[in-house]
Amino acid sequence: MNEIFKLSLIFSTIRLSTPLLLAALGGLYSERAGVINIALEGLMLAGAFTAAAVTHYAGNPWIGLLAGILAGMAVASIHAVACIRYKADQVVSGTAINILMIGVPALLSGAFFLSSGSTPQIPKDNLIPWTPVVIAFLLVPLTWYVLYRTPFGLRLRAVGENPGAADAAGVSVNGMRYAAVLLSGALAGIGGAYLSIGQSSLFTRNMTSGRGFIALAALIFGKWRPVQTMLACLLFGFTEAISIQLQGVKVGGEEIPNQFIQIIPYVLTIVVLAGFIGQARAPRALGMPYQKER
Amino acid sequence: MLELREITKRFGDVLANDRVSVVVEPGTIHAIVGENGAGKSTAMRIAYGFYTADGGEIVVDGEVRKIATPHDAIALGIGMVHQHFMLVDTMTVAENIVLGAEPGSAATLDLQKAAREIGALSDEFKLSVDPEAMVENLSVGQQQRVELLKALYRHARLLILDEPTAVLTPQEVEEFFIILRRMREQGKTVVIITHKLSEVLAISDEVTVMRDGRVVGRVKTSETNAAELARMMVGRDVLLRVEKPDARAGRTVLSVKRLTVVVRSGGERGLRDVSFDVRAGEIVGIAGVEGNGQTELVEALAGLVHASQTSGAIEFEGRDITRTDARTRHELGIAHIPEDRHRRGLLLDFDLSENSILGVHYREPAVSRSPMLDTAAIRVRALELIKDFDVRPANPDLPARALSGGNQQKLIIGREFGLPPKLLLVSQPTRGVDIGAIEFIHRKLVGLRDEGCAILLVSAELEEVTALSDRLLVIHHGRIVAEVDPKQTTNEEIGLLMTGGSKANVE
Amino acid sequence: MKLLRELLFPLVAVAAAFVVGGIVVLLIGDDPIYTYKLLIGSALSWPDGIGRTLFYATPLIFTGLAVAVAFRCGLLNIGAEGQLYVAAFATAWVSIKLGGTVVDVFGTPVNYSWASLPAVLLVPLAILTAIVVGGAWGAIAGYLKAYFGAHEVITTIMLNFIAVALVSYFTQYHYKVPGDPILQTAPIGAAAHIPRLSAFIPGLPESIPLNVAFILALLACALVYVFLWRTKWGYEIRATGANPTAAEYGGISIRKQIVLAMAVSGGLAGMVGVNEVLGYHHRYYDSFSENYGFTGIAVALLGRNHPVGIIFSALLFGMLQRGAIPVDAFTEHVSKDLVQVLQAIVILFVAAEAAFRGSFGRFGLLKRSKV
Amino acid sequence: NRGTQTADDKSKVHVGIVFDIGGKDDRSFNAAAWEGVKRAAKDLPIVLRDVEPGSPTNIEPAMRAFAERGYDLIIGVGFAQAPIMEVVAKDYPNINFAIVDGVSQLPNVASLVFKEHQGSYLVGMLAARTSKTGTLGFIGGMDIPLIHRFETGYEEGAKAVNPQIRVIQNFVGVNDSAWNNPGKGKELALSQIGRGADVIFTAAGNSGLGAFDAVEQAGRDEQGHARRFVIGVDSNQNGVKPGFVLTSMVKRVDNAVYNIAQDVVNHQFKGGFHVFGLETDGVGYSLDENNQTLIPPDVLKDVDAAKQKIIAGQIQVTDAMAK
Ligand SMILES: Nc1ncnc2c1ncn2[C@@H]1O[C@H](COP(=O)(O)OP(=O)(O)OP(=O)(O)O)[C@@H](O)[C@H]1O
Ligand SMILES: Nc1ncnc2c1ncn2[C@@H]1O[C@H](COP(=O)(O)OP(=O)(O)OP(=O)(O)O)[C@@H](O)[C@H]1O
Ligand SMILES: [Mg+2]
Ligand SMILES: [Mg+2]
Repeated sequence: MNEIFKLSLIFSTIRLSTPLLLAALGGLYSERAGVINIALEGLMLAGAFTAAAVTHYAGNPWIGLLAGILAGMAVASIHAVACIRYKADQVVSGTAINILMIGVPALLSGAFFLSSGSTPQIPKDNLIPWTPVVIAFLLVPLTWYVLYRTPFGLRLRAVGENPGAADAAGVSVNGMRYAAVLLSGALAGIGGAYLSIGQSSLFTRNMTSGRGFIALAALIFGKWRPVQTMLACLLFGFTEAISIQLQGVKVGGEEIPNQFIQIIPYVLTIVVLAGFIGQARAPRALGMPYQKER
Repeated sequence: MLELREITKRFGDVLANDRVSVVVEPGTIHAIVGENGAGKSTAMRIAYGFYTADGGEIVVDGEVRKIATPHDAIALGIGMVHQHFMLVDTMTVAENIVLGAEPGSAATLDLQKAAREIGALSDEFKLSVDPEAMVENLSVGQQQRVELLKALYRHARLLILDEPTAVLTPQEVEEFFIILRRMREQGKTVVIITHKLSEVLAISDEVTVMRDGRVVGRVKTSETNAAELARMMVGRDVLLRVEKPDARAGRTVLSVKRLTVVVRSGGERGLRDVSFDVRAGEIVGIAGVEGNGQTELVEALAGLVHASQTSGAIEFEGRDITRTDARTRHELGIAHIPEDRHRRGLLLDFDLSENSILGVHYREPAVSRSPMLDTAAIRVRALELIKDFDVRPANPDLPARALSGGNQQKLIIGREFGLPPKLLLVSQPTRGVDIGAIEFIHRKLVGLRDEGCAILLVSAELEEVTALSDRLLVIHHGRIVAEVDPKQTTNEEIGLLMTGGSKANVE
Repeated sequence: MKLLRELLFPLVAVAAAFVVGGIVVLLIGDDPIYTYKLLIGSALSWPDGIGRTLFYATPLIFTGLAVAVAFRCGLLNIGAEGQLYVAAFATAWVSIKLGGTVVDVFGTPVNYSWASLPAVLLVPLAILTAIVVGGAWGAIAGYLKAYFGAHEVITTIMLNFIAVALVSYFTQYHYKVPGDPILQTAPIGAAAHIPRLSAFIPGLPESIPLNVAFILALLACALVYVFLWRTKWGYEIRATGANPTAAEYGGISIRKQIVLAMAVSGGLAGMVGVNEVLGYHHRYYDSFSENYGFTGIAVALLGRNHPVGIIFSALLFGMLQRGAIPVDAFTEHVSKDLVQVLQAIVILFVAAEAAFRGSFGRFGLLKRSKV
Repeated sequence: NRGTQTADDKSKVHVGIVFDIGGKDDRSFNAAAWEGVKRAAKDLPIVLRDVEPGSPTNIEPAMRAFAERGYDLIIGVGFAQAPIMEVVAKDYPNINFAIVDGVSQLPNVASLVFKEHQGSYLVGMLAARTSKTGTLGFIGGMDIPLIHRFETGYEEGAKAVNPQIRVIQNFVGVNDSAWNNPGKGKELALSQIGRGADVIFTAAGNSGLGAFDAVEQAGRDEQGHARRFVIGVDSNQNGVKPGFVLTSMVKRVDNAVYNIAQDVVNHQFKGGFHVFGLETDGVGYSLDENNQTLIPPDVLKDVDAAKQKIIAGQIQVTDAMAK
């Protein structure tokens, strides 16, 4: 048993937390501004596919990363326009984007790389295994600072709490929301890029496998605050790391079936949501389009 | 300083502003008066860039200006304090004040500097508030000061105040007027919206009167009087006294004993140790500044507060109903006209028939053979209700959303009267309702009382509670601080009690 | 007139989706006209196209109804996918345990059952199992929302993962025929099979798996209509969705309605198991669902959360699914994922429009949710 | 979906292939099948079209799409397609079908099966001979019988060399996304490396590529030799990360489908079993310029001796699927 608890577990936890953290911080900006972002999964997929495809063609992961960020923002802008301009229900719009992003990368991959299942593999020299990790963890204090120590952050929070008040104070509610949703697309895009050109070396169909949703859960668990959200992401990363280490380990002579180990993060998410979130209060205007009579 | 020329604004079928022209001279306090719905707020919101006018123009300091957003208005030195405060509850006073006009660079928010500036401003205008305090922990009066500071912080030269006194007690109103006069002395211009004539006469230099979306008059305050203004406002002579015979109170229907309600979030609010009785055939009024526990009281009596948040006892016709749910209480004969008809009272997307059975939808006659709804019977009843309570338009298939506020209110009242109730809990029965409907509703309430129903009435309109009630309880900080005879007590005395002054002080 | 208006927006949304999809097809280097001809032509040919379109529409009607019932209560049930998996497994389990001797994948007769019930008992029992188990799985999310405030969108997604893992565990370790390379259970008893419609419709070949479940789906539409608009329970669910605070005021327990709505929703999703297990695979087959649960969201939205609308939109999505593979096979570059893109665009258009009309109600639960 | 809409030459033999979940570019199992049909399309008068179904539900429609249009040969890749092919093939007795990894008794279906356990045994021996730590790794996609056939063969081969050797086995997931999760594959490999494994055999489709990244990340020692090795599967994956891939357990799916297509063109199609084992080089390990230096000649000699013994029946490798 104790061979499990080693330094490698810590690294594994950090690696597995990174995409969650990037997406969750993205979600944080969007949700603090009042726009539910259940589309994180789709935004990550956009980033993952684009980063892999562009890195393959350009032979340069930095261009790939940038492309991943832009792709995340582009898809986020669909969510933004639907929710902000057309006042679509934010959960439904997010769900649509998630479905869209299962389809689009596969469609493009099929068209460009002859297989809708995966993109070509990228050589090791063109991978960026650590940069996104560093970015993710640096973003935590940065996000804290932006949120609580800059005019932008003040406005962002105001828009998510009481858009009417922000509007009356001369803040452009929709402008702030567009900025926030685009920012969330950028960060989720980095998270996706990390999956395809950091953690592994290609894009495969639906490769996020639910990470966007776990990130959202982490954001809620972290009560929409950057540091707590990071801790939540580390917790989820840790459960996943442990679940990997636990595979094949015998407990009382019996091997724990794989399936039971794999559902640990999901069960944990539910337990956390149901049990621990308790008094957490979402940004008050979360989910409500700002409708101003004209 | 500010001039509106021929401003027109339509909301769907409602012509809210019809070629409205207002001239506000610099350095004056200008009052805009009019009844509910006259279009006062709309006109001023257009001046502040909150709404866009369909026609007309805005002139600031002699120049025609385009004010498309509040941002434009702020840049022109216009500030506005809205009828419903525009504050972010979860932020501090300082954060609220600087929001949108932050000191420091884009990369840093210099709240220290802000606090200093706010301090200077509060000294200048004697508007003391703690910049570090969380807005949600402030009293309404303090929140209003924050709103004023917000405008001043943005160097507003013109302040538009939309019904600033509605939430204040008479004493607070006095203090507030002192502040306004001080502002005038400092060279600021003030527009104050109100429909209380006494206030107009006390504070303003000039008055613009509005009715039905139009400006019907503009006079110097020194050259007019209350009667003239009232006639302009209403277009006829007004009589806002409710004619009612003395109550013949019978047995005790409701007995509240040491009722306490704890509100989970929101610090001070709640209800503490409240005891009183309501007897059959009387109207007991609750007077108090909004947010002093009235909502909690009514909701607790209606069974809408979770048992874990309450202590004490509620007896109805001698039976302890403290632990029963809303449905049981309704079945026992407790009807409830809620304070917010959109939040509680109606299913806006449901049609009138469907709304007419809310609360009795599961039993005779809405349901004939369990569990099917008897749509024919429901329709017949809805048509009856619509007729008896003069709900217009008289079409049971319309969604409730399509009705005006007054008609929505009549629908709710009709539904609750049809229970029929032994005890009626009624909150803000005439809020946002036109004069005709107010009279109708008042008559209905008195009629119900005379049939022997016990009525508990909560209203923010002091005039209304004093006129309708047979007994009046004053609530302050969640406690009943006094019981007074509405016929024997002046509004000033009640006002003092509402702010926490003792009864001894009054006598 | 009113009907026309109701129909207009969905039609516009579909048309818009096809236009956007066509542009995508053009951009990736194929002919949109040819592609759509393949898509629609394959779906509307008789009997193969139409028969299979209806077969694919069947689960979508169920999941569409499931999503719609939850929607009417102000809830977004993204968990239909998990609900239909557990329900399908349970249905298979009952039909194996009470279905008598079967012939396994190797052609040998085996008996995994405790009893051998006749079809008149077994089929209703198996259907009931699907409804109850799907409903129970749905009710978990309802319960978590009602009593712990856990948002149903997150919990249902998590429950989907858990459902998939659990049924895969049981299939693999307990109910698979030893030696069968495929992750599927033993076959169900023949008494549990429900007839294919080819038995009743001349000209429909037996190879078309369209079965009695389709009739059940239409029946479910009628029942859901009556339930929502003609019973006191439906009134309470809709009132909760339209304005929970007003519902509470009207003596309705919001918590109970949330649990009830999720249970009914899950039960409807569970009916997919009837189509797939009793009507088609005749066993529990791992990963059988082609995202039926998620597509149900699109079906419900496009169908305006109304049973009649759902029938039409399920048919449309059934067509798309039927046409997807021919498109994949016989175009140059386009893969079947085009269909997913079309679906997503439809949802986006409809969503933006639904909010415009305020169809969730001003105080709907959805808008207050803490995601 | 390679094919043209206009030039549909009726005189040619029409071949439709339905891939497995991973998609044709998994550089492994599907890639081998794709390689085979592509070669056939180049050499022979064939019109080739393909579908990547992406999920099991699309398999039947895919086969029927070809069958309805009168294709001459329909190839299904992956064991999961077998029962579906049975159903479809029954409806179209005049069309030839071939199923890779699956079994059918129908006369118009050719079952192309491989003795993966035999090939796995040999790479197990190679792994054990290469391992310095005495710990090996195995990463499977899903925990299913076919994958256990790889695992047991591998373990038996390793134990034949070193009875004390330990094999850590992990599976990527529980549903078909398990074949498409390279990130998880990499984490599993890193965890195995952390626990001492120095040769890792993958049978996990695209997910296995994560293990390739993991051993590459472990780097090389002072002499420039890889510290950790991976063993590829199905296709010859030696070139994916040269120097880090000890060998690949090749499964000549390419040859199998090429031959069946050729049979159809030559009107020589035969249904029933087509078994590919060591004796026909249908399975085996790959040796090329990428890994020549990694395996000493004496090891090769021993492994080849074992191969002969297996062919001769002197060594019986357990077939986990026969259990
Ligand atoms: N956003 C809106 N949408 C539709 N109608 C509106 C809107 N705002 C105001 N109205 C309508 O316009 C008319 C004028 O309203 P306004 O709020 O300006 O009146 P007011 O004089 O401020 O009344 P009060 O004393 O109640 O504040 C009313 O009939 C009102 O119902
Ligand atoms: N925000 C609004 N949006 C749409 N219609 C409105 C709005 N506010 C008021 N109206 C409409 O204006 C008409 C009369 O308004 P009135 O002010 O009496 O409504 P109300 O319900 O009292 O509103 P409030 O409570 O905001 O004052 C009604 O038809 C009402 O529906
Ligand atoms: Mg007003
Ligand atoms: Mg009003």
